[in-house]
Amino acid sequence: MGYSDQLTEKDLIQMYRWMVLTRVFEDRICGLWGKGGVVELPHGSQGQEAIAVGACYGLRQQDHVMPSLRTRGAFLVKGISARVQMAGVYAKVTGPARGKATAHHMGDAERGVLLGSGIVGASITVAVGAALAFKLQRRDNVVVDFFGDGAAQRGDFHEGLNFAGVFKLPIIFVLENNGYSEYTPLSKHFAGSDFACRAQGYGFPGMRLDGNDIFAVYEAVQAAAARARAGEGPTLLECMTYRYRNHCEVQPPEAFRDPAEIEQWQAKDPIARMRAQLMQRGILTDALVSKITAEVEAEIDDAIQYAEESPFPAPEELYKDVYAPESPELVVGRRS
Amino acid sequence: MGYSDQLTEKDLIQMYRWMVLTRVFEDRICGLWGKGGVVELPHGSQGQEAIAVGACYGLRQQDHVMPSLRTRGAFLVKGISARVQMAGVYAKVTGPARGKATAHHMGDAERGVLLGSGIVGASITVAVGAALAFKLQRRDNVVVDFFGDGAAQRGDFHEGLNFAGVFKLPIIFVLENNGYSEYTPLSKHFAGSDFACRAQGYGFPGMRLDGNDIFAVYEAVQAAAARARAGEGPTLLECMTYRYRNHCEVQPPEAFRDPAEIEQWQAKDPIARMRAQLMQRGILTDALVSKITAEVEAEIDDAIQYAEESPFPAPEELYKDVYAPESPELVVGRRS
Amino acid sequence: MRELTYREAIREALREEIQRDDRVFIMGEDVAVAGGAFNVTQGLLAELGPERIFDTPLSESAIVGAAVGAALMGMRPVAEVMFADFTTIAMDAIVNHAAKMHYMYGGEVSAPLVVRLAYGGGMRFAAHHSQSVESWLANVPGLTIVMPATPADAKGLLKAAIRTPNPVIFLEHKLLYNTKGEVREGEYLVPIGQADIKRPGDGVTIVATGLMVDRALGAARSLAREGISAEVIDLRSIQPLDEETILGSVEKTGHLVIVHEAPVRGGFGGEVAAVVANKAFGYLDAPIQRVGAPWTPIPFSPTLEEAYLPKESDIVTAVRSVVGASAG
Amino acid sequence: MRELTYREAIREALREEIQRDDRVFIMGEDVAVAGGAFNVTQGLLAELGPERIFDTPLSESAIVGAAVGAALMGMRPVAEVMFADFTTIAMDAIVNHAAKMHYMYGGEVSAPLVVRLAYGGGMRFAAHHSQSVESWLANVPGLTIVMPATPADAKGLLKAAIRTPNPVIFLEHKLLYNTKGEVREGEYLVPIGQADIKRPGDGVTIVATGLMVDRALGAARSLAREGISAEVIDLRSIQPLDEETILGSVEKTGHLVIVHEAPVRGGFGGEVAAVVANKAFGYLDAPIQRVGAPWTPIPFSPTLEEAYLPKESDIVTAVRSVVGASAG
Ligand SMILES: Cc1ncc(C[n+]2csc(CCOP(=O)(O)OP(=O)(O)O)c2C)c(N)n1
Ligand SMILES: Cc1ncc(C[n+]2csc(CCOP(=O)(O)OP(=O)(O)O)c2C)c(N)n1
Ligand SMILES: [Mg+2]
Ligand SMILES: [Mg+2]
Repeated sequence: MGYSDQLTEKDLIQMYRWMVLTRVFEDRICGLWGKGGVVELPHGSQGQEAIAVGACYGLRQQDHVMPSLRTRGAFLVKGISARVQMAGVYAKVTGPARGKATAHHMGDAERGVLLGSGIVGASITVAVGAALAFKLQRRDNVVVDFFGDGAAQRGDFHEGLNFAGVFKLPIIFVLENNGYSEYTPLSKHFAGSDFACRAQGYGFPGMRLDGNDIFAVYEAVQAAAARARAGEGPTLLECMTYRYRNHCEVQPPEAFRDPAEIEQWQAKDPIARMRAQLMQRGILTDALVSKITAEVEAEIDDAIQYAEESPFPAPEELYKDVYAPESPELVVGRRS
Repeated sequence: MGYSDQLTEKDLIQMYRWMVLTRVFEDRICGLWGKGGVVELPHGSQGQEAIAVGACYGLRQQDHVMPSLRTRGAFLVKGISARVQMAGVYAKVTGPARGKATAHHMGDAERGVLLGSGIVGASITVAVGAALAFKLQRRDNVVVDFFGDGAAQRGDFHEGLNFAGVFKLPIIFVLENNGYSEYTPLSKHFAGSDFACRAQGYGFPGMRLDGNDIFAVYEAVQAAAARARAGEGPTLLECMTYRYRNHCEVQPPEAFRDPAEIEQWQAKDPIARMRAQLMQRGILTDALVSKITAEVEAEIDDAIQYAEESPFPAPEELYKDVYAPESPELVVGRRS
Repeated sequence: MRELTYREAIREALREEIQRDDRVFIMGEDVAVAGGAFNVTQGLLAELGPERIFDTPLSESAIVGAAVGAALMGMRPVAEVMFADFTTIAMDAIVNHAAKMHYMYGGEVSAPLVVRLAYGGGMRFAAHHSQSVESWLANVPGLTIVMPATPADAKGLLKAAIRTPNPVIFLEHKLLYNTKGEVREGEYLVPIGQADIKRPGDGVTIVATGLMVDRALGAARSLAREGISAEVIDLRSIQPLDEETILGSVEKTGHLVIVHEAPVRGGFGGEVAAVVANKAFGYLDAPIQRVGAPWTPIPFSPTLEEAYLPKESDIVTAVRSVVGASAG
Repeated sequence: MRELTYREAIREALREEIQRDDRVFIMGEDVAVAGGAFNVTQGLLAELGPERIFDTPLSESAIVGAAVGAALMGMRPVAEVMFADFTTIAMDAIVNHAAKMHYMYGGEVSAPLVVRLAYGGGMRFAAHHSQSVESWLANVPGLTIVMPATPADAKGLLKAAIRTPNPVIFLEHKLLYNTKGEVREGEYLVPIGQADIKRPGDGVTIVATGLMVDRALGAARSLAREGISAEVIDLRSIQPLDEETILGSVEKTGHLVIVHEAPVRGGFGGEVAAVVANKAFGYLDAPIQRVGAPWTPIPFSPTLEEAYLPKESDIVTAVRSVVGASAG
């Protein structure tokens, strides 16, 4: 565990804190859903926090991440504040694209966050293109591309991964295998034994790992990033995990699945697990845990207040930014 | 070699004859191209005959094949006459769809030939749908789906194979790996070691085999068909081969590739190889070989004459068959 | 008469057709166990069994492509592609395959499938889950494109769509699923290609599709209070297009307003305007006016989405402008 | 002035832009080593090197999707998708991603890519390699759609397309590649969104796109012999649409005929007709007439393809009918 060993106490506490922040953010918006205020239908990532946080922690600012449906943690780690995200959830002008886009798949060029897609899987080829740009620009940044097991059945998964393999692009494909594509269990949409083996058919390494173990994720991503920066090409990381909430908040957690299954996975909770490890190592204490929880709750309270108090966008906002403005040379003589 | 052993002398001679017929058909239209008459731009399958013939020989009439760009042999073995195909090449009313479709991808429901696609790779999902129908109809027919190494990089390859794997459909994917996608060599569009391994990611067997060995192809397809009929699902067969002509007749054979490569493969010619084997076994003699060649040449002469003498479709043909006719109950009261 | 929601009417059509014809089956993502993203197929798995309705992988191209293949082999698939925005990823199977099969087979076989799609805005689903896509497919010979506006039509048109030996794109507006209306029990078909005069009038013709039919009717009611008599025509299908009904109405009213939810520019309204400007030109007393969304992607925030979607008042304003134009 | 073919003009634009701006690069199937399916990029690999032009796998969705991603990161990709019929498989990257990026990023970044597509019939390539696809994309806010009709425009429009900070669909007609015309050397841009009056006249306005511009000019010449003075407008881009030029012409001529190669029904001609029937209604002396392909897929056989494609004589007939209508 070379990379994890180099994490300082501060790092570890910070990673833990990001996971808690992610969890609390999600829990709060799920709780608020249907009670007014929250406009964006929550697609909660509770249970999967170790993947987004473990994969993004330690990335450079100009390393880019492409979010999936369940990467709240990635937005946070990459520096998009809870306030902005919450304002997005409330569809306020202070949110992404001044209210025009959801918080779910928001982009932030400055912070290295690519705009995600509501067309599941389509973001994979876009992420590959970002990695292509890095290669052409001779910049040693990487792209971390998140998507689910459902997305891995889309044609764009195949075309994207093959393309990345052929050009040896600096990209890490993080497949969040939570066992479901909406309400369809893996067994009904996949007949293979694992997704990791698919990498072989694209000419780069793939591995399956415990996605609820933040160190395993961090380790694997860091190693893959080093490979990518060295020009050795992509890696596919299949991270095994589970989401506690259902696909989205229109169904209760236990709809179309066995409550026992949820319980089983709760026993492997990524946050509890890291907490236990850090407590054992003496890095976390009860007091520190409470302090972090309190800070995080306060941060989310603040974000909610910010979102509530922010105005909705004015209707004229609708018409802005359909086209980027053109330089004068392009419009000379134009009448339309 | 269980299945091949059961082939009678008659079978073997017939298989050989189909390959020769395919070769001569292709050679003749390539030769005629540009000299008037031939309207359809030839995409010759010379060098790949063992795959189409080996895969289709011994199929049932209601087993369906989905053609690739290089499956002239499949059309022939499935019973579409050289006359009709040649009329198609000449764009005559006696050809496919009375002149509306090319001979290249023609369909023939009666003879178990699915209509191919000019959108490379798209035919894979359609073939999978035919296999789905067989399963739903509880018919033990199979689909043999041909496509190239280039097509295997399309999203539809991935979605189609995964779909077939999930539903355990009776389909055999025959990947004609001729080392090129148009003018792009495999090394430029594929970073993996082989395509066969991709099957694992869909949960069914895949194997690479010598596509210039008609017995290897026959054997593998027959075994896969038996599996499929028994409800055991799909198989991916990667058949290694080479095309002597270039992608199509707008470029000479040696454009963008090493002439030595062509020569190397000519030494492994599937027809010469079968001929040598059958001569060694005393099944073919010089006299019989000459007789077959003469018969085949005569058959193609006849087909060309038929095509030349057939009329072009009348312009009104254009407007026919855009929509299938509706039963009266559907149009009651309709004005449009 | 019995009332059903649009959702229930669609479900009833599916159930009846599957029970009537053993070639009919439903496939799509989460249509079986979960009953569909909009609960349309809820309960059908239990009633009909797993061979007649089943869930697929997240593979829209394969769903429609496989539907085409199954249709060629004699089945009658009803493929659900969930959000109409995903038409983009099933476009090839629809445009280059389903639509052209009958022609390319020289009439030998055809591809009788139905692709069900939920379209339209109003649910704060933003740019990737709210589009009205009909015009993307409106220039593709071989397709039939149906847009039911009421529960009764939804049932009758879907049954007709399933029986038609041709590929049908069936566009269901999300905001209509909960609307109620009278729906006859049992067997009836609504012929595809027959527009419906949802309200007669003689001062102006309003041609509308899908959810906009209801908005047009609302506009017609307020216009009536101003003394303007609007005839509201629900196209029900944009292909075939019932030119006769449109032209007959314009010949009577002399005024035409066309309403759809998609952006005006490049939308299907242009086709209707062109047909009228060609075939009923002599009857037109005023410019043709179109009402639709502006030239922007669909925004997320409610204030913006409201501003985006065509409203009753937009229709009223458009009608006033054309009626005023001829009066003035 | 120097003459170039349409093909050479495009190649020159690509070369100049790549040499001018190191963010510009070309990718697509067989564009580099083989020089493209229509030889457009022939020789550029040797001139520009393998980082500026390279071949890709047979993966149109990835080609355009990756172009979007690269564009977001500051590059200026020119993606070739070979046949326009393959738009169906790159549709999602174009419609749901390229077109909406600037909006969904709130203006922060944009997706300045060009997708080059060879469209149109006349080469006996049948239903899957001959389509005119512009109207499939004409209802998608955020896109720019360019259709050059001459070598000079091809160069100037492509250079503008590459520099525009927005996604551009660039439709090249296959039958135009070999046509010759005067092309200025060196630097010039043709502004996108400015129609061109290719022939002035005052009796009838003929609006055309792509290859049809030439047919319209041919028709105008024969009409002149009958004493009918036709003004031929080459739209050059359908989005932006230069309404002002169209309206100005119709205000002068009072008659409008629209010509495109795509089927009439659902084609972009409807948009032009609707704009005129709205904004120049009072100037129209006769019904608006559209000329385009019939409502069929594109057949293979020469006799059928000839019957399919709009001809000079079809335009002449259409013009006579509208001019006759107002005279009669
Ligand atoms: C192309 C496409 N098809 C279907 C949907 C509807 N949908 C949204 S999420 C989802 C399942 C995604 O599953 P997975 O990729 O495993 O991600 P998870 O939700 O499990 O994190 C589906 C089918 C969509 N948004 N886009
Ligand atoms: C979707 C699509 N992209 C590109 C083309 C152009 N094209 C025709 S054949 C071909 C290469 C096919 O290669 P492969 O599948 O290996 O078949 P082969 O020709 O080698 O038999 C290409 C790129 C096409 N017809 N369809
Ligand atoms: Mg999942
Ligand atoms: Mg090949």
